[in-house]
Amino acid sequence: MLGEVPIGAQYADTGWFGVAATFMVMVFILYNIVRAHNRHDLFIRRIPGLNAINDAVGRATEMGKPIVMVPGLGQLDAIAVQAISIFTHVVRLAARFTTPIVLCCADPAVYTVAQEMIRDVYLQEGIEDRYDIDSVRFISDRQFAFAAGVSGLVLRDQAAACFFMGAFYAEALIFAETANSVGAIQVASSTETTQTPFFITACDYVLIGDEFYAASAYLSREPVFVGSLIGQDWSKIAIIVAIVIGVIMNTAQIGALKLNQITEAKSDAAYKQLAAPRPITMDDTTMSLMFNPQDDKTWKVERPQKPKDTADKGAGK
Amino acid sequence: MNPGMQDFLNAWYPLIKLSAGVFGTVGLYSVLYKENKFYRFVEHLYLGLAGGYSMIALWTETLDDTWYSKMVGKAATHADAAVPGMWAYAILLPIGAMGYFVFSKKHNWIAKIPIGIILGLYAGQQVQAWWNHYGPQINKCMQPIFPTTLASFTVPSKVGLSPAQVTAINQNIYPSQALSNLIFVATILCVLSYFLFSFELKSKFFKGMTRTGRLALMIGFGAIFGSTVLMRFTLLIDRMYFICIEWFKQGILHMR
Amino acid sequence: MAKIIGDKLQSLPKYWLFAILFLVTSIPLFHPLSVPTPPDDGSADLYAHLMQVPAGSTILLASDWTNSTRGDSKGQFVAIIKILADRKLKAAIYSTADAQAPRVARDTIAEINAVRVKNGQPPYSQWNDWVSLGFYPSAEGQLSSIATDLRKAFASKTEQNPATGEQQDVFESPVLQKIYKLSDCALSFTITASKTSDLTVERLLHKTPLVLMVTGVMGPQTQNYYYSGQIVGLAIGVKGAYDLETLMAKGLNVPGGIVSTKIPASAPPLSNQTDVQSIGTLFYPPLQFALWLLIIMVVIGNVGMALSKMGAQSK
Amino acid sequence: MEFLAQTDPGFWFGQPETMDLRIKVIGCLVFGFVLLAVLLNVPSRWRKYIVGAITFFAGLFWILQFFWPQPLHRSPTDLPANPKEVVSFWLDDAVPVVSDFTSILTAMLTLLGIFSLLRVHLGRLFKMQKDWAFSLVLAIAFVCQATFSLWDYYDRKANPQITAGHGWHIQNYMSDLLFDGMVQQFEAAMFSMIAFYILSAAYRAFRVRSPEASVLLGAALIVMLSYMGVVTQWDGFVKSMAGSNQFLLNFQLSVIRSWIKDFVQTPSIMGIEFGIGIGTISMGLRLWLSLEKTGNI
Repeated sequence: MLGEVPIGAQYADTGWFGVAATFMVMVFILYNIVRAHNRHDLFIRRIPGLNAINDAVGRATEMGKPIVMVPGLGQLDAIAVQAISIFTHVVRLAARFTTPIVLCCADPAVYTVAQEMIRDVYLQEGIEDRYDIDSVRFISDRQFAFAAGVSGLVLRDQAAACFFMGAFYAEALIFAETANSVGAIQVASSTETTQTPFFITACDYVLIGDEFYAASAYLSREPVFVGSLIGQDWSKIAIIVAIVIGVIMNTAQIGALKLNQITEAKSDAAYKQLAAPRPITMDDTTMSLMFNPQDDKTWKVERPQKPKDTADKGAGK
Repeated sequence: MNPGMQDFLNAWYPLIKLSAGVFGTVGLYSVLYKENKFYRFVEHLYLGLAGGYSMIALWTETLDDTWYSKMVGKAATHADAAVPGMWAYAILLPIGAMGYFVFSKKHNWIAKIPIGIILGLYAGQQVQAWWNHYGPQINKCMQPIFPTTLASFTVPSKVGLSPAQVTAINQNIYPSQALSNLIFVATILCVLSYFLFSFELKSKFFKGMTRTGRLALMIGFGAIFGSTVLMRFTLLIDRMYFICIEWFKQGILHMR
Repeated sequence: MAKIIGDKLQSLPKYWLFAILFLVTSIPLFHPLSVPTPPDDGSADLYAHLMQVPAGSTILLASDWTNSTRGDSKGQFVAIIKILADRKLKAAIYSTADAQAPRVARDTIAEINAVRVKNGQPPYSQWNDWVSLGFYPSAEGQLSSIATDLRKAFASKTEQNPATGEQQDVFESPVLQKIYKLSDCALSFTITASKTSDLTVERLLHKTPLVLMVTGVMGPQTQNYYYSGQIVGLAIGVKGAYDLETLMAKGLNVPGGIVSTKIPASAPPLSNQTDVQSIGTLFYPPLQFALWLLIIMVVIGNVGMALSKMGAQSK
Repeated sequence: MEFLAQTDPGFWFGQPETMDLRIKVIGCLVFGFVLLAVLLNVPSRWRKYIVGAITFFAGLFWILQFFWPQPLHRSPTDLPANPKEVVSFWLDDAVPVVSDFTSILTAMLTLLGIFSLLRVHLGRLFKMQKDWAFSLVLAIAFVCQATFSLWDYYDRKANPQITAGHGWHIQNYMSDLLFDGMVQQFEAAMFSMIAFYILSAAYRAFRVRSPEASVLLGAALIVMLSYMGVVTQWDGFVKSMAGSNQFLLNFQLSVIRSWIKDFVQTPSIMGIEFGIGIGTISMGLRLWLSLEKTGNI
């Protein structure tokens, strides 16, 4: 029992561990973003996928055929904004040689943000007049109407380079196969783990998993992207260290070459004596008790009660 | 609806409905051969019907119940007491209207306010959801890598043993299980090291780790490709079932 | 010579391939045959948990699929509704993935009821056995709301009570009258063709046992949840539907039933065996032929490449 | 403190169909549009801070709800015991209202996307550009679907026996035909076309070119074989040969498949997922604090 009214449901027993881990990741990321603002020499290794992006834009420019970009199918979220920020790099290259670009969106909010970000690129390059508002298009928010629309467009305009970046689902192969049939170079990346093998088989180059986030950090050298990428690296190292420590502790507690016995076990957030010693299981190890907080049903919290007449009009009518 | 028309529809409507579906399916499949007018017709028919439905579904499936009826409340009926209306929901109409300024050259910045609310709510959700998704999985990666008994290399068969013997076998970790756990831990550590970007992995050991990480990724992706291909064909079989059985056999030939 | 054969093998016209695929996936539909395959652990665990739920309790069911993934998801949805009807369990059905999903769920249950009434069984009726709670475009927001206060998450939802003909609050229906918060529901099912499976685990974990039924493409990713114990049951694509139909017919770890080494629990087959076979059993045989076609084509492609390379080197 | 919690029966509620509620609703609308007008004329250098503040407070709600101590074992009739619990009660009660706000705003913005679809196609129609006929088809389909499904919705609300399938009229038939008969089937057709692309991609691209490609090919074949009927014949043959020799029994296809799934496939996908999860948190933080230069103004 924790004495007077406990500090909070999610902090009861070992619940604080998850909250602390989340807070640690937040601190790693925000601290590194601040650090990246002050120091501009933070190192990020160049991922091979980026050479493929520049080659693809170069090829489209030679052939004078359009570049088709699809920022994925998800709603306006972290992935869509990240995909569009990679596309701003592509558009900056293409805008210099007036290569036609088409950016197809499947979500209205993504369409609005894409409209803004692509217009910013033309602004920064000082060629506001060459910006065509219909180069950023909303096709449909239905997954397969969108697939039909985009593959029809790739076929009709005979696109030379296609970039499929972001959250893709089953329709990803329709784009990749259609782009293949017109002989376009394809650089793709899906944050959906299950779509990546299809991209690997059908596209020329694929950024796997986190390389998608690393791409925009490397391309733009933006303090925010560089800082958050380093913060993410620290968090991954923290996970690696946690797993190594966890493996060592669990191996020791379970017993190397002999099975340890335990005499007391934890239930309802308190250690209780066992009737007879029994072999330890994975759920009894300190690490898993840390990860899985227990709720003590017997905690009674005395709180003033609502006056009777308004009681039923409250939450649970 | 006059009875003549009603009988006609009762008899023929199911077949008309199936035929409309088959017409569109064949039209869309025609793009497999090459992009053609028939495909483009069905494509635009589909975009229009889908857009029309999405627009109406927003009102019928969401705004009518979650916004309008909560705002105005519901009068008492003999079955239910009156439900008071929450007038503060009305503020959402002007905020939603701000989104439509995206088309105006001068004021398109204001469209960022409703998007800002949605983005902010989404961002807060991500911080909250991370631990429930990944915490238990990180914990599961902490597998014991030493055997607790050297009685036999692999797990002995439990056929025809007393329950006490079976539980004893289940509690112990045999060398083959310990080896598998070691492979599990090695794979997760190699794959995580492949995704480290903020320092150059010069030493041979790290280079070896990232190369094994990439090989493990390929096994993972191969398994994903295999199980996903299996399911892709199911969707095609479902279309064949729709055309061959539901439309042709049951619709036209009336065979059950 | 080898090069000519190699190049020819690698350049079979695409349209022949498509024609063969059409035939391979349609002809076996006309005369079904059975293909015995052991059920996955996740499907057996799902069946065991669902058969142990006390009769009369309520299941929260997220139906996040439409007819575009009918092949994968409808077989799963039909299997679950048949088990719920057979065991007299109640279901509260909602959707956060697609505006069309509530309507598709209604029509599918109507189809099942038509067959049940023809076989003299009571229909799985709206209001008394299940209620439809509509669609919510923001999945994250609605799932968080369900986790904190289920009653408020579905406030102001009404449905037509067949007895009185009046539109009444859904929390007065036999399905939801005893339900005040998520942990009152015996299980939470999510049948989905999108990412709502991840969003459900992130928000409803520890509130009630979770079961996910996903399409094939989401199977491997969702496997991690089952492996880490975050969900108690997992059905993947039409193999999941096929496993459930086999278990509904034969039972799990019971005499004459399916034996599973990894899942210790036992569960009887359904009490009423009429109309148990459905989409899973029907689609599984043509799937075998399609997979053989794919494997043969991969082998031809590689043999062609090897021959071309040999031919080129010998020149 | 009751702003979002909506549980205080007095201030935030109005009795249905009474003048009092209508005045409050209209008052709120007027206030909203006045706010809109004021915001339109706000000096441009404030804009960035207004949008940043709005995004920050929207995100702050869920982050506060995660970190602020939640009430332990709260029953519906409890009142907060101390100031800390006043905040935590308010946070819990406001969750359904905030999630409604997200649903409603997302719905309102989806209309915006549909307008841009119409703008592109109606523009092509009126300027008689190439393929204007197809845009006409799109427009007609859009109008038919919209009118019939709205008409059908209110028809079903008025007399519920329609849902059971009796007494259908023209609008019910048309709505059913256009929605269930066409939109659903067209979508299924598009989704199923992927099987053809997979077959041609596997035939064309699935080559043993590099060690990685052969590893991917090997794992995929093992998985596919384990789902097919061949697994029962292969396992039957191995069982008959191995008898009770545990080591040989490991060569059953289903055993190999489940070993790869549990000890290589799962950790490799977990490795990618951990990376993506942390990436999503980092992007969430950047959006919340408007650090995304390209995202905002």
